[in-house]
Formats: sequence, C-alpha cells, structure tokens
Amino acid sequence: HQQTNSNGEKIPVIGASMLSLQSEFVVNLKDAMGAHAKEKNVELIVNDAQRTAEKQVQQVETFISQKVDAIILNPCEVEASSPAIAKAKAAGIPIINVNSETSATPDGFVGSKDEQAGEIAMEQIAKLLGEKGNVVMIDGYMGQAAQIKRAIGAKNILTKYPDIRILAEQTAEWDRAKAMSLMENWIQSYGNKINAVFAHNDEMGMGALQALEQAKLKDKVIVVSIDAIADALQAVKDGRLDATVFQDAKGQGTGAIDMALQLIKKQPLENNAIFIPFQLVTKENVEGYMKK
Amino acid sequence: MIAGKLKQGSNIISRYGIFIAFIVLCILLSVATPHFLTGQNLLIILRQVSVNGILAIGVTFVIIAGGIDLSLGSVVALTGVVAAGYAHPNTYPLIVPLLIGLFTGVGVGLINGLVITLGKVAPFIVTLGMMTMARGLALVWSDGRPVSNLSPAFNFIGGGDWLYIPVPILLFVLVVVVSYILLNNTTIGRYIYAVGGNEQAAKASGIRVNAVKLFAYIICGGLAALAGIVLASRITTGQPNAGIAYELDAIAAVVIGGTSLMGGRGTVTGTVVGVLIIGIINNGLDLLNVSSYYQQIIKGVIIIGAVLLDRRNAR
Amino acid sequence: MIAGKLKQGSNIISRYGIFIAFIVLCILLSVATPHFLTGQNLLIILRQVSVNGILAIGVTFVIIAGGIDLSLGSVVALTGVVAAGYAHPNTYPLIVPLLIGLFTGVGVGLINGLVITLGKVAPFIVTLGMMTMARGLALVWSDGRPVSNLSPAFNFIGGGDWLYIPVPILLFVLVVVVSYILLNNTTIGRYIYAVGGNEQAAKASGIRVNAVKLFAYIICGGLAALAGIVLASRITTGQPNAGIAYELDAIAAVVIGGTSLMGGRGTVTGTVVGVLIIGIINNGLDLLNVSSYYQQIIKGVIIIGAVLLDRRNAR
Amino acid sequence: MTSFAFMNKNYLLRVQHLSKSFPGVKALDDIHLDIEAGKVHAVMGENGAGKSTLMKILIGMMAPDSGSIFFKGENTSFRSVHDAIKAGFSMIHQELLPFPDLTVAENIYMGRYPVIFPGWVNRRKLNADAQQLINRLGLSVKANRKMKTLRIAEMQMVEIAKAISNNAALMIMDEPTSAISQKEVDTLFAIIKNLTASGVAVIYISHKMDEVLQIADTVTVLRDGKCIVTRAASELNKDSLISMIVGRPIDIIFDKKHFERGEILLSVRDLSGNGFREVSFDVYAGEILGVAGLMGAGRTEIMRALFGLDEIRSGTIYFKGNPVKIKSPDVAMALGIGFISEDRKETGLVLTSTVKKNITLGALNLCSHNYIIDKKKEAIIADEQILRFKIKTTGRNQVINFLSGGNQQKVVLAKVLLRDPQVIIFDEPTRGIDIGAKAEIYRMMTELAAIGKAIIMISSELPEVLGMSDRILVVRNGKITGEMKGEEATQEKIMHFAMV
Ligand SMILES: Nc1ncnc2c1ncn2[C@@H]1O[C@H](COP(=O)(O)OP(=O)(O)OP(=O)(O)O)[C@@H](O)[C@H]1O
Ligand SMILES: Nc1ncnc2c1ncn2[C@@H]1O[C@H](COP(=O)(O)OP(=O)(O)OP(=O)(O)O)[C@@H](O)[C@H]1O
Ligand SMILES: [Mg+2]
Ligand SMILES: [Mg+2]
Repeated sequence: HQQTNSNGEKIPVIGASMLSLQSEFVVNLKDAMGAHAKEKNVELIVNDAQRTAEKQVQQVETFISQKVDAIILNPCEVEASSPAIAKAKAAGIPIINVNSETSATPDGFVGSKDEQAGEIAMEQIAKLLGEKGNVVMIDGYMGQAAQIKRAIGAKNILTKYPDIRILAEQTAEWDRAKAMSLMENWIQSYGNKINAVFAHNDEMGMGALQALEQAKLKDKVIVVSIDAIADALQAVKDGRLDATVFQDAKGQGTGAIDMALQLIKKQPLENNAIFIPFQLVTKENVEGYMKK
Repeated sequence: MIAGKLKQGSNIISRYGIFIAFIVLCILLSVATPHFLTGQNLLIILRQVSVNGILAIGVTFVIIAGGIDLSLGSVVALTGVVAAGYAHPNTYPLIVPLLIGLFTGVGVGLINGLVITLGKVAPFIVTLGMMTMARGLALVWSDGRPVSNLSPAFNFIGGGDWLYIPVPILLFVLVVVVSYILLNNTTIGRYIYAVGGNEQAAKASGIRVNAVKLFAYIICGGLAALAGIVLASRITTGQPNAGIAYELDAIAAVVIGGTSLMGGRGTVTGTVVGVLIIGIINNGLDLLNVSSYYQQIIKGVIIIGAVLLDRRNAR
Repeated sequence: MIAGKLKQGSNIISRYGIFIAFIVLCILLSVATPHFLTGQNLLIILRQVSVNGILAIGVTFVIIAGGIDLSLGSVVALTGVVAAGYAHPNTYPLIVPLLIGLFTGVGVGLINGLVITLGKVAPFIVTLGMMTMARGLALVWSDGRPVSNLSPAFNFIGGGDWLYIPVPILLFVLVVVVSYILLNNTTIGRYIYAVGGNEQAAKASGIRVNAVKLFAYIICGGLAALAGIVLASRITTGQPNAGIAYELDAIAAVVIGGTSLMGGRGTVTGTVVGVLIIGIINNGLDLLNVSSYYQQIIKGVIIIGAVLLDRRNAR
Repeated sequence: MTSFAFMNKNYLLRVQHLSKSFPGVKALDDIHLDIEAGKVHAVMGENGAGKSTLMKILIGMMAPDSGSIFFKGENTSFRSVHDAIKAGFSMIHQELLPFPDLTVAENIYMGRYPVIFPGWVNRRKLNADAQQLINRLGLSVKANRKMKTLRIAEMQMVEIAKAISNNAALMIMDEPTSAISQKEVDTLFAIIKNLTASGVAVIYISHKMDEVLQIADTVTVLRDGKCIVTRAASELNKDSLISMIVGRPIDIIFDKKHFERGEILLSVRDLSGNGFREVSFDVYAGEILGVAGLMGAGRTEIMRALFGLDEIRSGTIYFKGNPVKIKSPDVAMALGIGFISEDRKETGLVLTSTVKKNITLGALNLCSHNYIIDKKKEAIIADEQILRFKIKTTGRNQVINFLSGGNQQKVVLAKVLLRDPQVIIFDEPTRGIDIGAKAEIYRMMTELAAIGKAIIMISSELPEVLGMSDRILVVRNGKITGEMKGEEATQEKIMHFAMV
C-alpha cells in the first residue's frame, strides 16, 4: 500500500491530529506542515479533532492501526489528550506535540507556552495604561487549555501591577459576534470605567474593537488580543487594534515535520523540546508579520 | 356557550403568560441594575437579538408546519462566507453578494424541503445532516479562514443606522411584520398551520402538503441567509465557524414563545417575545457581571422558569 | 396466516433497511481501504462508539416515550468532573466516584423528568435549559479546569481490557443487552412504548404515565452518567467542556436506527446499528484521509442517504 | 348550485374492475359501482368489507391497483385529493380530521378560503359564510372558536359543514352519523334531500339499517372486498338487508333478558366536575344502566371523571359501599371499573402499536411474572380475544392503524373486557360497528350482566338505549334530569327529559 519515491524508498507517512481546523491559526499551522511535508516528500494525513479530546485519542488510535511512521499531535487538552501519547508510545510509534503541551511527555515537542501569550499581552496593556487602570477580560471557551493558560498568564502579570484591576471577566467562546455583544453590554454597565480590553484571541478582540468603535470609545480604550490573524494584523497596521501576539505557525509546522522525520530515521534529537516564543506585534513592527 | 367562553378566557391567559414572564423579567432587571432600562441599552438589546430574531422567525414557519431545522447555524456561516466573498470593496455592486447569499440560503432550504417531502425522511435527521454539510461547505468555500476586507456598503447592513435606528433592527422588524401578515392573512400561511396541525386532514382538504412544507423550508432558509448576511456584516467578516449552535437559541425562542414543536400552533408575536427574553437574559447577566459559569446556570433556570410560568397560567 | 407472513415479510424489509445500508457502507469502506476490515480496527471502532452508544441507548428510552433529551452532552461533562473529583489516587475506593457520578446523572434525569411531567413543559425546552445548567454546574464544580490525576483503577474503566476486550465495549454490550430486555420483555418497557404512542390511551389503560416518563428520563440520565464516567476515564480527566453536542450524535444514531421522534416506535437494535453507522463513517473517513471539511459534507450525505435508503425499502 | 338533473340517464360516476390490495389483504376485488346524479347511493358491509378503502380511492387519497373510474363519462383517476376536490368531489371521512388549533370557520373552508385577491384571506367573508353554514346545520357554535374546544359530535357536524361547503357534484359520506344524535341526523337528512334535489349525487356509508332505508335510493353491499349486490332501496327491508350484509339472517338484535339485580356496586353522590354538577346515581350488579341525552349533554365527562381521567371537583364515589378516591384510571381499574371510550383514536388505542399489544396493554399482569412478559402466553391471550370478538386482522401483530374503523373499536372492547372488570362503562359502544358485530356486543353485554357485572351504557342511539337498558338515566346540561325503568321508557319520554 505504502507509496515509494523515485529512489524506490518507502515514503514515510505522518499522521497529524489537529485541535480544530475551524481555527485560523491551526489552519495556518496545518498549511505550514503540509507545505513542508511536500518539500520533504512525506505523506501527511491530517485529521481534525474538532476540539474534542476523545476524538483526538480516537484519531491517534486510528493512526496506530494504519501503522503510520510518526504522529504529530496538536493537543486539544493538557490532560485529556495525554492517553493518545501513551497509546502511540505503547505501539512504538514516535509522537510529537506541536503548538501546545500535554501532561504526558511525548518523544518531542515544538511549540510555545500559552501562558506566555497571556503574559506578553497583559504586559503590553500594563505598559500602555501606565501601570494603572481597569481591564476587562474576554475569555475563550471555558475550560479549554488555551483559555485557562492565557488567563493564568495574564493574571500572573497583574500580580506585579496592583493598580490594574480586572473589572469584569466573561467568556465569548472564541466568537467574534459574541464578543461584540459582550463588549456592547459592558459599555452599558461600565461605560468610561473601562480602560483596556484583553481578549484571549483576535477574533474576540476584533469583536470588542468594533463594539468600542461603534460606541465611539475606541480612542479611550486599549485593545490587545492574541494570534496575529490577518484581520488583526491589518487592524494593528491601521492603528485600530493596539497590539496582538504573534505565534509562529510556520516555524512550529516546519519544526514539527523536521522533528518527526528525524525520529522516523531514528536520528538523535539534539533538543527534544523546541520552544518558539510568542512575539508582540505593534504598529511599529507589524509590517514584518504581515508578510509571514 | 359558557364553556366556550371560559375556554377562550383561559386561552387569553395562556397566550399572555409568556408576556407576563417577560415583563416580570424586565422589572427584575430594571431593579437590579440601573443600566438596563436605558434607551441606549434597549436599542443595543434589539440590535443584539436581530440575528437570532430573524432566525427564530424563519424556523417558526418550519415548526408550525410540523418540522424542525437544525441547519440554521451552519447556513448562517455558509451564506456569510459566500456573500462576503462577493463583497470585497470595488468588486461587485452590493446587490450581488446579497442575492448570492440569499440564493444560497434558499437553495439549502429547498434541498432540506425536497428531501423531507419527497424522500420522506424525518426533518430532524435531514437538517442535522445539512447542519454538517453546510458547515463543511462553508469551510471548503472559505478554506477554513475568515473572509474579511468587505466593502463599507456591505458593512452598513450590520453596522449602519438609518434614521438613527440600526439597520439590523429595521430588517428584523420588517421580517416580523411580513411574517406576521404571511402567517395570519394569506392562504399559504393558514395552510402552514393546517399542515402542521393535521397533515392527514390537510391532504384530505386538498392542500398540496408537500408544496406547503417546501415553502416553509425555503422561507426558513432564506431568512437564515439574511441572518447570515447581517451577522457577517455586523462582524465585518464572513466566518466559516460562525453561528455554531445558533439553531438552539432560535428554536428555544420559538418554543418559549408558545409555539408547539408538534406543529400547528404558534405565533410570530410569541417568537418575538421569546427572542427578547433570551436577549434580555444575555444582556442583563452581562450587565450584572454574573460569572460565566453561573450565567449558564441562571440562563437555564430562567428559560425553564419562563415557560413554566406560561404553562402554569395556561391551566 | 399466509397474509400474516407476508405482512411480516414487509416488516422485515423495513426493519432491515438500515442494516442493509450499514452493510453496504462496510463493503464500500473495505474496498476503499485495507485498514478498515482488520480485527484491530473493528475493535477500535467499537471502543470509539461506546460512549456515543451508551448515550444513544439512553436517549432511545426517552424518545420512545415521546420525549427528547438535549442535556446529554452537558451531563457527560458534569458527571465526568464530579466522578473525577472523587477518583484521585489513594483517596476513595473506586465505588465512590462511580456511585456519585451515577447518582448525579440520575439526579439530572429525575429533575428533567419531574419538570416535564409535573410542570408540563415541553421536553425540548426543559432539557435545553438543563443543557445550559449542567454545563454551568460542571464549570462551577471544576472551577473551569480539567480534573486530572485520577487513580489507575478509575482509568481502567475507559482504558483497560478484560479478557482482551476493552472495558468500554463490555459496558456498552451490557447496556445494550439489559436495555433490549427492558424494552422488549418487561411491562415497564411495554408501557414506555404505549406512553410514547398515545399518552391519553396509555393513561386510560391504567398506566401511570408520569411514572413511566420519569423512569425513561432517569434511565437516560443514568446512562449519560455512565457515558460520562467512561469518557472521563478514557481521557483520564474530568473535562468540564467535554461532550459538547454529543446529544446530537446520540439522537442522530437513534433516528438513523428507525426510532420515530414522535414516540411510540423504535428498537435497541436499530439504535446500535445507527451508532455503528456513525462510528464507521467517522473511522472510515479518517482512514481514507478525507480532508476534514469534505468529511463533514460526506458525513451529512451518508447520514441522510442511509435513512433515505431505509425509508425507500419501507415502502 | 349547478344542476346535474339532465344527466340522470347517464351515470355521474362509474367504477369498473377496481381492485386494491394491502399486504396480506385484498381490500377491494373487482368492484363495480354506478352512481347517478341526484340520488343517494348507500354502500354497506361489515367492518373491514372495504367501504372506506373504496371511498379513499375515489377521492384520490389512495391509488387503486387496477381498474378504472369514469367521472362525467371521462376516465379519471385522481392523483391527489386536490384534483378530486377541484373536479367537484367532497368527502366526510370516517375518522374525524380536525385542525385542532384553527377556528371552526378555517376548518370548514380549509383549502378553499375566500380571498380578497389571490393569496389574501378574506376573514370577514370566511367567518360570515361559515357562521351561516353552521346555523343552517342547527349547530350553536361560533365560527371563530378553536376546533379543539368542540365536542366530538360538534366536530362531526363541522366535518359535515365542510363537505357541504364545497358545492360538490358528488358527496361521499363515510359514516357521518356515528357520533351524532338523532336531532343532528334529522338535520343532515334534510340537507341531503336538498342536495339531491339540486342534482348532487351522494354516496352514503352507514351501519344503521333504518337510516339507509330512509335516505337511500340504491344500496350496494360489499363483503370481503367484493360487490355482493346492488339493489333499489325500495326493494329492500331491514331483514333482507341484514342477511345480504352478513350472509345469514340475524333474528333478534336486542336479545334483552332481565336478571336478578344484585348489590349496589357503584354509587355516585353529588359529583361535580368540568361539564357536570351534582350528579348522583347507583349502579347495581347484574343490570344495564342506559345513559341517554343529547350530544354534549355531559355524559362522557361524568364517566371520564368517574374513571379518573378528569378531575372531580366535589362529591363522593362509593364502590361496594366504601368511599373511594379515584385520582387516576389505574385506581379505577384496580377497583374493577372498566371504561370503553367513545373516542378510540384519542383515548382508546395506541395506533402505532399492534393488535396484540393493544389488547394486553391494560392487563399485562395476566401474562407477566415479576415484570417479565411471557410472550407465549400473551400471544395466546391476544389470539383468544381476536377470535372472541371476531376482529378482522391479518394477525395479532398487525399494526392497529391498518385495521378498519369498526375492527379498531372491537380491539378497544377486547382490551377493556380482558381485565374482567365488575363495573363496565360503555361510551357509545357500537359506534361504527357493523350489524353482525353489534348483535355480538349486545349479546356480550347481556352475558356480562348475567354473571353479575354492572354495566353503564352511554348511547346516542335511542333504539339501543331502549332495547338494552334495565334502567335509564337522562342527562341534560351536565345534570341528571330523569330516571326510568327500561320497560317503561319510550323515545318520547326520554326526549322529554333530554330537551329543555
Ligand atoms: N393502509 C392500510 N394498510 C393495510 N391494510 C389496510 C389499510 N387500510 C385498510 N386496510 C385493510 O383493508 C380492509 C378494508 O378496510 P376498510 O377500512 O375499507 O373497511 P370498511 O369497510 O370501511 O370497514 P368499517 O366499517 O369498519 O369502517 C381491512 O381489512 C383493513 O384492515
Ligand atoms: N375542550 C375540549 N377538548 C377536547 N375534548 C373535549 C373538549 N370538550 C369536550 N371534549 C370531549 O368531547 C366529548 C363529548 O363531550 P360530552 O361528555 O359533553 O358529551 P356527551 O354527553 O358524552 O355527548 P356525546 O358524546 O354524544 O357528544 C368528551 O369526550 C369530552 O372529553
Ligand atoms: Mg370504514
Ligand atoms: Mg360522549
């Protein structure tokens, strides 16, 4: 069944289970992996776990029964996706995590720490606020790893700034329309008391931004969010969004494929945990990110 | 005769039970927070409910006709990305994305209706399948990415004002008025009630049941498309993952408004009240800054409670 | 007599229509990929469907009794986090989290049932409210964080084997067998069908309709709890956001299996086939490496197609 | 109204070689039928003979397997009811087909609303026309009332109004009088006379011999899906008709014997509830207590309350001298009360279920042990009941919905009597039942009384009340207005108490 390349060698097959292909960042990540896999002449099977850890475990089981050569896991959850790691290891198939961590240790890791994103965003807010003011926080879908970690990161920073207060915190489930409604409602109850908005992703950040603009409050309120999706970068460039936090999909994707190939070829890894740091994107440096 | 009068009396109460629940809720919120009962906030609530409102009115047709439509949320996403694709600045005139979007929604409604009537498959399963399919199509069409950079004209639909009133509100009101007339004053509207109330009898009365059902699904699809366009315009992008589970809020509004899921019974005004109840719960809980977790619990309690109050009065 | 045989014959075809769809699907997948028809893969499919299977069997009771349960997915999350909370290593014996989890699910079912029967509120709206409430409770209970670090004994339920067969499969089979007997061979099972078929007539036949409905919702809640425990154990953590939209897959399986959403009609075997159809679609499309977007489209088509085939044969 | 008088020589409708089979039954077998304009053509036959099936084919609700239908000389076979109605057919169906949440006016004109311009309903005209029609039928109901607030008999009259409103050339009436009392029957007959005078052809189906002989010009008898005979009504009398239908003569229908009256089994004191007040009466073992009254008098409501189906507002029920609280039917049944409802579709049967399961539903204790059903025993019991009540079905596992109306009624009887109750309430027990089966039911009632059961029989058929009852109560406006011994009762006496 397995294909061979022109040299008659077996083409390695990598199975990837992705967090959600309805998320723009993950789509970018997938595309980066796909492009690099093509370059390296590897067959890449991509499954969409649709944010369900159980599905992710199932998909890894299916990869195992398909006898793929390596598995790339873009975990849905820290703990809940961990059984997938154990299963792959038990089957002797190398598995690496891309983008985020699980509690079980895989054979390799390429990605970032979501806490860091929250830290960078909140640090920027603190800076822009002059270390003083009221922040509202728009959470991702409650209970999901990214939501929990981004919130933790942000709150870690706030311990340093006693004069910055979280006025309200609410989920908008990663959804732009929901964030917009939430922001509209907050404007009603808090009005001018809001000095800054931290949204767990750019979609929600954009929603909040639009609500503020409609209420003609944008120039008084700072908005920072995470992911650096195209819309957000454009908004930063236009001076609407104050900052976003860039996560290097391309770096993570190519890194993961390379690491998987090394493991397939049983080459030793000089570093089995590559951390690709988040980067702050502001009007000053946005141009550089828009090309990426 | 007296029995008849009595019956009618109790009908009136049962009809207004949910209105009472609505008013009670409004009073409670006004007492709880001064920010609730302000003209501006009420306008915001109306704008916020307009997408769900348009969807709920659409599915009211289908539910009265004895069906259900679970594909609404996905159709919102699909029509949103499709319309947005033709709404970039300096490409097509505004009418193009609008018509293509509406056409997409109508097409989905038509397919739902055809499979349900000719294929004789349960509406639940057909529209559940369509929910998955339309979502897939939206993702394929947009390659999983938001379709942004839309023309100001397009964005006016969701974000603009006309005579100081937000356009989505105007559209919602228009939909309500037209639907009210359609259901109450036209023959096709009355046939929708008949088909939902007793399909056998409708057939025996010479009503072309399949045509009536098709009509209901097409209206529903078309209104879902309108909602999709309004939403895309409101958030200035076509999102392939927009509208997830919107159908549940829409159906909840319809049921809260007293429409029976068994078909044959229901009103547009009821649905409007249902939509407003859900809207003020969402708004009010945000205003009160109730924690996300408790918001969900309270929302569930209020929805059941409102309907319970309604039923209590009906007895 | 011959006439009777004939009638039964056509019943058999209509009954087996979905089986035929199932077998056709299996053959297609076996031809399409060599990985499908392997012992290991079939075992994987069975393990994968066991959570949805247990849920679907539970909701079969409710649907036959003429109701619906939309709270399943949230109950899965709630019972998962609650059970996990008592399942840390070296705290309580295994029986404690199991009983507390089951008790939670039964409690939710009981509340659903009581509001539906005594409050006379439509099951759709009650369980929709409960869907929101149970999710909120799960988040409150777990403070929005996964409950992890569970004992090996607890994790055995979802991850362990017994006589080479994964425990979730054994549990699923047990649930199927017991439910089959309950629905087919016991008086309460017969009453469930009667209540769903014609509530008035059931009442006039001396059946305590409310008690029967309560029973159905309690069974459903209890099985949702079992599914929640199996899931938490399988992913070795109680996840407050687990099980989102699981109710839709469960209900889809039931309807694909020929159970009528109008109540009064349906079988456990049908539900099992429905569950397997959904399971092999998910598994097969992954095996074939169909892109996730197209997967959704194809899945929708297959689900509608399978039911369509079934209905065609029924005529 | 159009006149078809000139077509009298030709047939308005001709049916030739019509056949229809369902899985397991040949419902119609090479049927011929010729219908003349301006005449009433009765179609008679036992339950399940194929009458309703034939009519459903004529109106386009079902397709025949073979055969042809000529309407006004043209070969027609309507593919939908829509076409048939447009061509000038209308039909009163055997089963009520109401739209419960729509108004009476909307029910009547459904599918044919008056419009201001196409598509726009003219409500004023709709209500006015409907009200006029209702008044003409002597019904005191407002046209804008919701259909679901009507009583069964009123709904039946609305169905009649609906059929008439179509100005049809051919009207099919499938048992239009099974749920209405004599007064309404008279109104209906007057209307039929009017219709035929203006050239409308009427196909009339009924199990009531007197009615048919009174109204019909021609009678066709079906048996087992075959045309047995077509005759002018003037050549027939009751006995010849009966023997044609059943295939043998049935001598006495009311095989009434009086038995020694035993203890008081059930007594009711000052019972009030929805639709009745301060009702008191006793029922003795071994007697048949007839309950007469006009439609909507509240008889059904009293019995429903007694059986625990409706709420009791005040008053006491004594069972064998002991006061009892009957909150729900299971309590009533445990005491030994059985209730055969007048509305088999609503409260009688689970239509999606089988004959067997319906029969045993109320008495699963007879064939179960520790809640586990003994299926063999259940099958035996079901078969016994099918035999005992001569239920025409393809088998015990046939779905009830596919049984003919009369046979469905027999299943209700079988189900209730299976529990062997001591007090049995029969609410319109012979509604839609054929003549042979009627005799059977009367015989059964007599037998039950003979072994000491108490029987309450609500009936709107006065001959039945007079022929069967030991004692008769008359109900008017929710109150008992008269009581008399069976042998002293006359139609006049009953009507005196029943009317104001
Ligand atoms: N849809 C159906 N499927 C299967 N069998 C049917 C169906 N409809 C009618 N039958 C059968 O056809 C036969 C004729 O039924 P039909 O309803 O025409 O009888 P009928 O003469 O009207 O009897 P009744 O006097 O009881 O109304 C019966 O045996 C009945 O069980
Ligand atoms: N609002 C209603 N909704 C549904 N059913 C109703 C309503 N009102 C009356 N009915 C039903 O109509 C039936 C007849 O009512 P009622 O008992 O008053 O008449 P009756 O004296 O039995 O006369 P008959 O049966 O001859 O019409 C009963 O079964 C009753 O339950
Ligand atoms: Mg008939
Ligand atoms: Mg009655």
